[in-house]
Amino acid sequence: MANSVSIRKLSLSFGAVTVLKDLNLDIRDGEFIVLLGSSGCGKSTLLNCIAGLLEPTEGQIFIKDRNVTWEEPKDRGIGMVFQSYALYPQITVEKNLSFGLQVAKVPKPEIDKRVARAAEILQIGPLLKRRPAALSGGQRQRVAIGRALVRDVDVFLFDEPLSNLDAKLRSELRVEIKRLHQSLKNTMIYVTHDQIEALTLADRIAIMKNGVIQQLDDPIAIYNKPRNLFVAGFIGSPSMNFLRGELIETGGKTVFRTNGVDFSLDGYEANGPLAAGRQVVLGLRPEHIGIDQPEADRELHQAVVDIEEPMGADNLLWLKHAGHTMSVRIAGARRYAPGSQVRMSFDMRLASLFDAQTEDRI
Amino acid sequence: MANSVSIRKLSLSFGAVTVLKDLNLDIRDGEFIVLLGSSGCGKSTLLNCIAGLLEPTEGQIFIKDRNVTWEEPKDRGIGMVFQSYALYPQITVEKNLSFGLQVAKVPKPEIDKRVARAAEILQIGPLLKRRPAALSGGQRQRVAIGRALVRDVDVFLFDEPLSNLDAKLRSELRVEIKRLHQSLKNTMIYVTHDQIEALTLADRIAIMKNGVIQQLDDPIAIYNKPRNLFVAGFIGSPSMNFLRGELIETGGKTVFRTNGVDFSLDGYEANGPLAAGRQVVLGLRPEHIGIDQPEADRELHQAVVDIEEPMGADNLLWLKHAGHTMSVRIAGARRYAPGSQVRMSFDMRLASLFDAQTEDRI
Amino acid sequence: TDLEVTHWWTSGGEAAAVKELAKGFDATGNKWVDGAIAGSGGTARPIMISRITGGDPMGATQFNHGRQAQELVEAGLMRDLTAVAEKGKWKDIIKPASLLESCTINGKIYCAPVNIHSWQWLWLSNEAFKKAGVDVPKNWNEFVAAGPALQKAGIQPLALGGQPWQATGAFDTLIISLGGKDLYMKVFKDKDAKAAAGPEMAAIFKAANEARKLAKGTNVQDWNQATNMVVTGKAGGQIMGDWAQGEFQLAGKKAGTDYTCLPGLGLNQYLTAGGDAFYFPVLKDKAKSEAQDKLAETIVDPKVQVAFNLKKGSLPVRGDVDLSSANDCMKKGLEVLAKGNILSSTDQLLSPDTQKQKEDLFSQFFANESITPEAAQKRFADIIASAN
Amino acid sequence: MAPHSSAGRPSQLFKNLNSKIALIPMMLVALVVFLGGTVWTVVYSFTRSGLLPRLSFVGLDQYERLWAAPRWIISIQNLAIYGILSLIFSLVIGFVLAALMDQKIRFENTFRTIFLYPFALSFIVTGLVWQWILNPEFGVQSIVRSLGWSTFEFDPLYNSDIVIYGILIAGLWQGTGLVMCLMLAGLRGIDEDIWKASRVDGIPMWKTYVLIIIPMMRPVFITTLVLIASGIVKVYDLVVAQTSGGPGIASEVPAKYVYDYMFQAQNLGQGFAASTMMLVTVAIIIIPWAYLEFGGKKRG
Amino acid sequence: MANISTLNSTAAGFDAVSPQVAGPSGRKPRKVLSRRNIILYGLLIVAALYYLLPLYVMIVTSMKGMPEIRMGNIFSPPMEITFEPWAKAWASACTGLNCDGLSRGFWNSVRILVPSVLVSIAVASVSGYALANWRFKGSELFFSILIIGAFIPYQVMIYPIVIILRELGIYGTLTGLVIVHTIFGMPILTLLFRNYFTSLPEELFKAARIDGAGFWQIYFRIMLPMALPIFVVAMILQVTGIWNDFLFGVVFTRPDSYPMTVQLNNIVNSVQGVKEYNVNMAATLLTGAVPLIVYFVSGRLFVRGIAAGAVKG
Ligand SMILES: Nc1ncnc2c1ncn2[C@@H]1O[C@H](COP(=O)(O)OP(=O)(O)OP(=O)(O)O)[C@@H](O)[C@H]1O
Ligand SMILES: Nc1ncnc2c1ncn2[C@@H]1O[C@H](COP(=O)(O)OP(=O)(O)OP(=O)(O)O)[C@@H](O)[C@H]1O
Ligand SMILES: [Mg+2]
Ligand SMILES: [Mg+2]
Repeated sequence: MANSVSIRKLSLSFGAVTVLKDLNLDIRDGEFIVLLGSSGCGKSTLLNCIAGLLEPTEGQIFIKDRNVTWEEPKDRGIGMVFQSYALYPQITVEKNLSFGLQVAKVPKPEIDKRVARAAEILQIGPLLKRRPAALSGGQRQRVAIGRALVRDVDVFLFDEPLSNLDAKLRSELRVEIKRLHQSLKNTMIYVTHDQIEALTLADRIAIMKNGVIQQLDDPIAIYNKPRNLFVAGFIGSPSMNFLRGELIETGGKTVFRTNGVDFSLDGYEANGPLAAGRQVVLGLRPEHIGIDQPEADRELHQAVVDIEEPMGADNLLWLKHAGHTMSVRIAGARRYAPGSQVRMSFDMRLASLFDAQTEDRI
Repeated sequence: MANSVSIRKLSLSFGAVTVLKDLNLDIRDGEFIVLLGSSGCGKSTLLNCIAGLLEPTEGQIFIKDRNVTWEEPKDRGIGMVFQSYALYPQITVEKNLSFGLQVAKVPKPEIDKRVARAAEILQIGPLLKRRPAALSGGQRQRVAIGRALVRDVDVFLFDEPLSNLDAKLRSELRVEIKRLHQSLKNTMIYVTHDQIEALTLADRIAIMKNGVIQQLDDPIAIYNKPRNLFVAGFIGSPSMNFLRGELIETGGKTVFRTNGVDFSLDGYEANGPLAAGRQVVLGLRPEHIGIDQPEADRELHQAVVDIEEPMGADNLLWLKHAGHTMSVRIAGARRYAPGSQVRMSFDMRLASLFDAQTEDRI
Repeated sequence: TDLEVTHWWTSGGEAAAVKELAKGFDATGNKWVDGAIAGSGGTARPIMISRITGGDPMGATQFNHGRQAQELVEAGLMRDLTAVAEKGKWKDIIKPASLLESCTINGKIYCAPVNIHSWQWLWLSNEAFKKAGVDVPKNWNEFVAAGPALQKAGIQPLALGGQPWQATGAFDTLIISLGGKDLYMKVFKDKDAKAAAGPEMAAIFKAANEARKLAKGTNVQDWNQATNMVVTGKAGGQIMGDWAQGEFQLAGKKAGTDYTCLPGLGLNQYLTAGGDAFYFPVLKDKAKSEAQDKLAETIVDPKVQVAFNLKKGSLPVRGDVDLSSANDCMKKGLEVLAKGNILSSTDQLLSPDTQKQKEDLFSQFFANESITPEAAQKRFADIIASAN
Repeated sequence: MAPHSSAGRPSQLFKNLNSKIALIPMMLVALVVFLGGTVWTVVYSFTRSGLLPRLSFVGLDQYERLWAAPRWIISIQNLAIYGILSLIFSLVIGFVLAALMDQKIRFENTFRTIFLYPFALSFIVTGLVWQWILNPEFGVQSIVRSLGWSTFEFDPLYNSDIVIYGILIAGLWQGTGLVMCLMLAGLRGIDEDIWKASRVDGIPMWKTYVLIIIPMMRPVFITTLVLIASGIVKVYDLVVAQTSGGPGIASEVPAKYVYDYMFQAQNLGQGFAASTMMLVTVAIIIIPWAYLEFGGKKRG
Repeated sequence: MANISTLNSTAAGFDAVSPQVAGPSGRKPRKVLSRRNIILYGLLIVAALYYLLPLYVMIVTSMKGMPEIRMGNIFSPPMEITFEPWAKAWASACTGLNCDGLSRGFWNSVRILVPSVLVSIAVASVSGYALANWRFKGSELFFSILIIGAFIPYQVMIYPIVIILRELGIYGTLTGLVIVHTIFGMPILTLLFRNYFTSLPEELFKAARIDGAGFWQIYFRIMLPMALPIFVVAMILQVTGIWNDFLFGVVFTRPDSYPMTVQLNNIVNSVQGVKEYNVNMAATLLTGAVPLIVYFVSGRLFVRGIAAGAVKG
C-alpha cells in the first residue's frame, strides 16, 4: 500500500531543547494513526511539523510521496482540528467553514456544495447561521472538523480534539470520528493522551516519550505485548501491576520470585530463553487476574482486600499480597468488603516480563 | 444515626434564574455523599450554600443540628476543596496549611502539630517548604485537602477536586480520598460529574438535574435500579441502551415490542403490574447483554456489528438490531469485525423499564 | 515676618524690577517670599484666584488694577488698606488720581498701585530701518509706508507675539492713536455700540487690517520675544506697552540711537494709565497683617518707586519723585503725563469677561486673514453692546 | 430530623460591613466629587456667576452666548477633528506596531521601550519639544529647505488651517505607545491555534488580522477606546504647551474655553455652561455604551 | 517471539521500506535578509526613529551652547559638548527672584509624589478588591459613576474641589493635594484593580473565607501578594501622572512646595531676552528623568501587568 505520510529522520529543537529526535514514521494510505504519549512528549510538535506550522531542524516530510518539507500548510493537502477548536469567533459557522475556500477562490456553487455536504455528514446543518459562541463544546468541535472536511484534504490531523469535552460527549464524538473515518477512508493522524481514544480509534498507535516513538503497533499488540516497561505502564487503566523480582530456577522450571513468593511462568511466551538470576519486572493487568476462580492448571495466591471501588459495570479491588498492592478488575456484580480474604489466580499467557535494567520486554 | 447536614426547602435564584428549587437533603454523620449531575445543574451552587459562600433565597441549612443558614463560612465547621486547588500562590505549602489556623489565632504549637499530622496523613511532609507553583497537580490537590484537614472540621466539601488531574492521577487520588474517609470517618460531600468517582467513592449518590435531586441512593441501587430515565441515562458509560416500544400481551405473558421485535421480560422485577398497551422504554446496560453466549432460558436476537471499539480490557461493540444501534460491552479478548453477525441475549433481571410519559421506572 | 507675594513678572526686566521691591520690603525687617508664576497673567491669575477662594491666600498678590479683583473685594476676601492710605496720604501723592480710584470700592481702598503702564507705544529698531534704507518713521503712517521696504530687506515689519492680550492691546492702541480720545471713551467707557459699529471704528479696523499684514510671520508667542526681534533688528517695530523698554535697557540699547519710541504711535499723544497693583488678601495672622501694611507702604515709597520703575520701564505712581535718571523714552512719557493726556485703561473700563471676548476676537483677527475687517467690526460691536 | 427553627435573614446593611467601609472613599468620590461636582456645575451654569459663584439665575443666557461664540464653535470643531483623527490614528498605529512587535522579533524590549517612553513625559515637555521641531525657522522646515527644497512648507503650528494636525502629531507621539502596549497584550492573549488554523486554511496574514484577530480583540479595543477617549475630552495641556490655542484661536479646545472663561474672564457661569455642554456630550457617547458593555454583564 | 528490536533498529527498518525520494534534506537555507524581515524591521526602525527623534533633539540641544543653537540646525550634533545648560537648569535658572533652577522643585515633587502614589494606589486597590469580591447592591452603580467621572476634564472640576477642600479646611496643604491626586487617579486605577481582581480565580477568595479570613485579612494576606503586576502598572501610571502634573501642583499648593513641573514651566515660560533652548531642553530632560527611569526599569512588568489587568473587559 502506498504511504500517505512519510517522515524521515525528523528532528526539531527549540533553542537548546530538542523536542523531536531523528524520528521516522510511515503512515499508509487511509490509515488511522494515533500518537499517544504523556504531556510534553512532543506529539503536538510532530503534528505541527506535518502540518507545516513548524519547520523541522532536520529531516524531511513526504505527503503522498511528495516532499513537502518546505511547503506552506495550505499546499500540503492537510486539514487540522485543534483541541481549543480554534473557530473564528466573530463569524458564523457557515463562514467558518467556507473561509478557507473563499480565500482559495473556489467558485461559490462549489463552496456551497461542499459546505452542505460537510454539514450533512456532521449534522450541523441547523447551526450554520450561528456564531461559535452560541454552540456547545461538542458542536464546536464538529464545526472544527467540518472546516477540515470542506477542504477535501488527503490527511486529517487531530490535536487532542476531544480533550475539552466532558466524558459523555467525548465518547459520542469518538464514535462519530470513527464512523467518519470508516466512510471517508482518509488518512488520519490523531494526537491524544487518552488511551481509551487511542485504543478504540487507531489502526495503529504510536506511543511517544521524549520525542521518540517507543512502539508503533496495532492496539491489541500494544495492549497485550507492550515492548517495554514504559508502554506497558502507560496503557491500561488502572495500570498494569508491576512486581519487581528475579527469575529463579526451581524444580527444573524457571519461576518468578518476589518478596519470597514464587509465581509460575507457565504459559508465558518469552522472546528468548529465560535465564535464571535475571532481575525482572512481572507485569499483570488488573483484568487478567482471577479472583476465587480456581482453574485446574493455575496456582492460587492468598490476598486481602484493601479497598473496593465499585464502578457499576466493573468492580475494582485493591489487594494486598506479598508486600505489593495489586489492582484487580472483576465484574461489577461481585462485591468484596475491605478486609476479606480472596484467592488470586494468574493467566501467564497474558502477562508481560521486562528486564529490570533495559526495561525491554523479554 | 444523627444527621450531620440537613437541608430544608432550600431555594436559590440568581436574579430571574432559579438554580436550586425547594431542595431537601439529609446527610448522616460520617457519610460520604456524592452530588452528581451534568454541568450547570446546580451542584456547586448547593455546595456553596452549605459552605456559606452563597446565601440561599429560601430555606435553611443545619450542620450538626445547628441552624447555620446565616452564619459565616468559618463558623460552620466545614472545610472545602476546590477543583482549581485554590492554593494561595505566594506562600509556602506550610503557610497555606496554617493560614486558617493563624487567622483563628490557634496557638503556634497546636498549629505545628496539626500541620505535621496533616502532612503525614497526606504524605506531603517533604513539600512543606515549597510554593504551590513548584508542585504537580496531584500534590497541589493533596495540599488543598490538607488545608481542610488541619482545620479539624465536621464536614468536608469537595467541588470536583480531581477534574483538573489527568486520568492516572485521578484514579490514584480517588483511592486516597477513599482511604482518608475510611480513616477519618468525617462527613464528606463531594461534587463531581465523573460517574466513576461517584460510584467508587459514595456511600450514597444524589443525582441532580436542574437544581432538583432526582435520586438519592447507594451506588448499586442507582446503577441497577435507576428511578427514572434521566438517572438511567446519566449513569453508565457507554450509556444504557434505550429501546422505545410498548408492552404487548402474547401467550399469557407480557412482552416488550419495539419495531416489530419482541423481548421477553422474564425475570424483570416490576414495581407494579405491567399493563399491556403501555408505552414504555426498555433500558439495557451494555454489559448486561450477552454475545454468542447461548444460555438455556434466554432468547437470542440476531444483530450485525456496526463498529467495534477495542478498549484493551474490554471491547465495545455497536450493534444494529431492530432499527436501533445498541452498545454491548464484552471482554477485550473477543474481537468482532464490523459486519459480522452475532447473537445477543439479555438478562432481564438487570434491565430497567420506564414509562414513556412520566419517564419513571415501572 | 515672611510674606508670600505672587506675581507674574518673570521676564528679565520685570524680574530685575521685582528685586527692587523685595529689597525695599526686606529692609523693613520682613521677608519677601517670591511666588512668581511664569506665563503671563492668564496662567497666573487662575492660580491666585483659586488660592484666595480656597481659603489659603498668599500675603499679597499682583493684579492689574481695574476690575480683576473686584469680586474678591466684594466678597470680603481682600484687606482694606484705607488706614494705610490715609496715613501715607495716598490721595494726595498718587497721580493720576484715576489709579487710586480703581483701587477704591465703596469708598474703601483695597490696593496699592505700583506703577503706571501705558500701552500706546511704538518701538522701532533704528538698525532695521537703516538696513532697509529708509528713515526711521516718526509716526504710524510712516511706519506703514515703510513696510514694503522692510520686507524687501528681509525684515519683519511689525513684531506681534501670539498671546491674545498683545493683539487686543495693539488694537486698543490703534483706537486711541488713530481714532482719538473721544472714540476711545465712547466705545469703552460708554459702551456705545453705535460708535463701535460706526465709520470711525471702520477706519480703525482698516488700519488693524494693515497692521496684521505687516505682522504676518512673527511666529513667536511671548511679547518679549517679539520685543527681542526689534532689539536685535530682526523686526522693524512693535506696538507694545512701556514695559518693553525694560528689555531694551537690559540688552544695553540706548534710546534714541539704537531704538526709537513713539508714544501714541506718534499721532495722538494720549496714554492710558493702567498698571499693576498689589492686593492683600485678608489673613488671620496678625503679624502677617502688619507685614502686609508694611508692604503696602513700601510699594508707594518714593525710593522704591524710582528704583522699581526705572528697571521696569514704567512710570511711577506718584508725581513727586525725582526721575532725573530716566531715559529718553520715559521722559517722553512723563511729558505726556504732565500734559494730562491721560485716559483710563481698558482693564479699568471693562470687565475681565468683556476683555476676554475682545481677546478672542482680536487674536483671531490678527492671526487669520480670512476674517474681514467688516466682519470683525460687527462682532466687536456685539461685544461692546453686551459689555458691562 | 433537624429542628425547624426559622431564624430570619439578618440585616443586609451590616453584612460584610468592612467591605462597605472600605468602599466609602470610592463612594464619596463618586457621589460628592463627581456627581456632586457635576450637579453643582450644571446648576451654576444657569446663573450669572462671575468670579465667585452666585445663585442669580439667568435661564439659558449663558448657553445662548456660548453657542454664539465663534471660539466655542472652533473649539468644538477642533475637538471633533482631533478626537476622531486621534482615535483612528492611535488605534491604527498602535495596532500596526503591536502586530509588528508580535512577529517574534529580536530586540522586542528595546523597541517597546522606544515606543512607550514618550508616555512617561508630561504634556509640557511633549508640547515644548514638538513646538521646537515644528518651528519653521529652525525645525523640520528649515532643515528640508537647507537641503535644497527651498519652497518646502511645513509650519503646522503657525498655520491656522492645519494647526490642529500639528498638535495631533505630538499627541500621537505621546499616546500611541500605550495603545501599542494594550494591543500587544491583547494579541498575546489570542489563542495560538487560531493562527495555526488560519495558516492551514491558507488565509493571508493581513486578512487574518482584519477579519479574525481584530474582531476577537473587541475587549482590548474597548479598554483602549475608553482610555483614548477620556484623554481626548481632557486635552488641554498639550494645546497650551504647544500653541496656547493659537495662532489666533485656531487651536482652541473646549477644556481650555472652560478654564479661560472661569478664571481669566471671571465668568463662572459661562465656564460652567461650557462644562455642562462637555459633560452632556460625554454622557451622550458614554452612557449608552456603558449600558451595553456593563449593563447585563455579571461575574460568572 | 523474535521481534525484539531496539528503538534504533526500528528507525532503520523504516528507512529500508521507505520510497527513495529525492529532495532537500537538512536545514532550509534561510536568508536573514528575507523580504519579510526587511519590511518588518524596516517599518519598526522607521517608527523607532520617529519616536526617538524628539529625544535626540532634546539631548543634542541641551548640550549645545546658545550661539551654536542660533546658527546650526536642531538635528546636528553639538560641535562642542557643554553641560552648562544642565547645571543652569538644575541649579541657577531664574524665575522671578528665585534663581535656584529645578533643584528646589525636585524634593517638593518627591514629597508630593510619594504619599500621593501610596495613598491613591492604596485606596484604589482596596476599592477594586471590594468591587470585585464583595459586591453588594449598588456597588456597581457607584463604580459606573466613577468611570464616567474619568471623562470629566480636570479643569471643570477645579472649582468644586477648591470649595470642597476649603470646607474641609485642608486647602493648600499637602494632605489636600494628596487627596486631589487620589480622587483623579481613582477611576482608572479602580477599574484596573477591579478587572485584575476579577480575573483572579474566585476559588481563592472562597477558600480564604472558609479559612476564616475577613475582608482585610484576605486583602492583605491573599490578594495583595498576588497583585504585583497590576501594582506595577498602577505605580507607573501614578508616578508619571503625578510627577508630570502641573495644574494641581500649582493650584493646590503654596510656592514653597511647588513641584518640579512648576519650576519647569517657569523656566520654560520666563523668557529673559532670548529663549535659552538649551536650558529649556536640559530642564525638560531633568524633569522627565524620574518617570523615564521608572519606565526603563519596569517597562517589562508594565506590559505584563497591562495584559493581566487592563485588557480583560
Ligand atoms: N515554542 C516553543 N518553544 C520552546 N519549547 C517548546 C515550544 N513548543 C513546545 N515546546 C516544548 O516542547 C515539548 C513538546 O511540546 P508538545 O506541545 O509537542 O507536547 P505535547 O506532547 O503535545 O504535550 P500536550 O499533551 O501537553 O499537548 C514540551 O516540553 C514543550 O515545553
Ligand atoms: N453568580 C451567578 N450568577 C448567575 N448565574 C449563576 C451564577 N453562578 C452560577 N450560575 C448559574 O447557576 C447554574 C448552576 O451553576 P453551578 O455552578 O452550581 O453548576 P454546577 O452543577 O456546579 O456545574 P459544573 O459542573 O459546570 O461546575 C448555572 O446555570 C450557572 O449558569
Ligand atoms: Mg499538545
Ligand atoms: Mg461546579
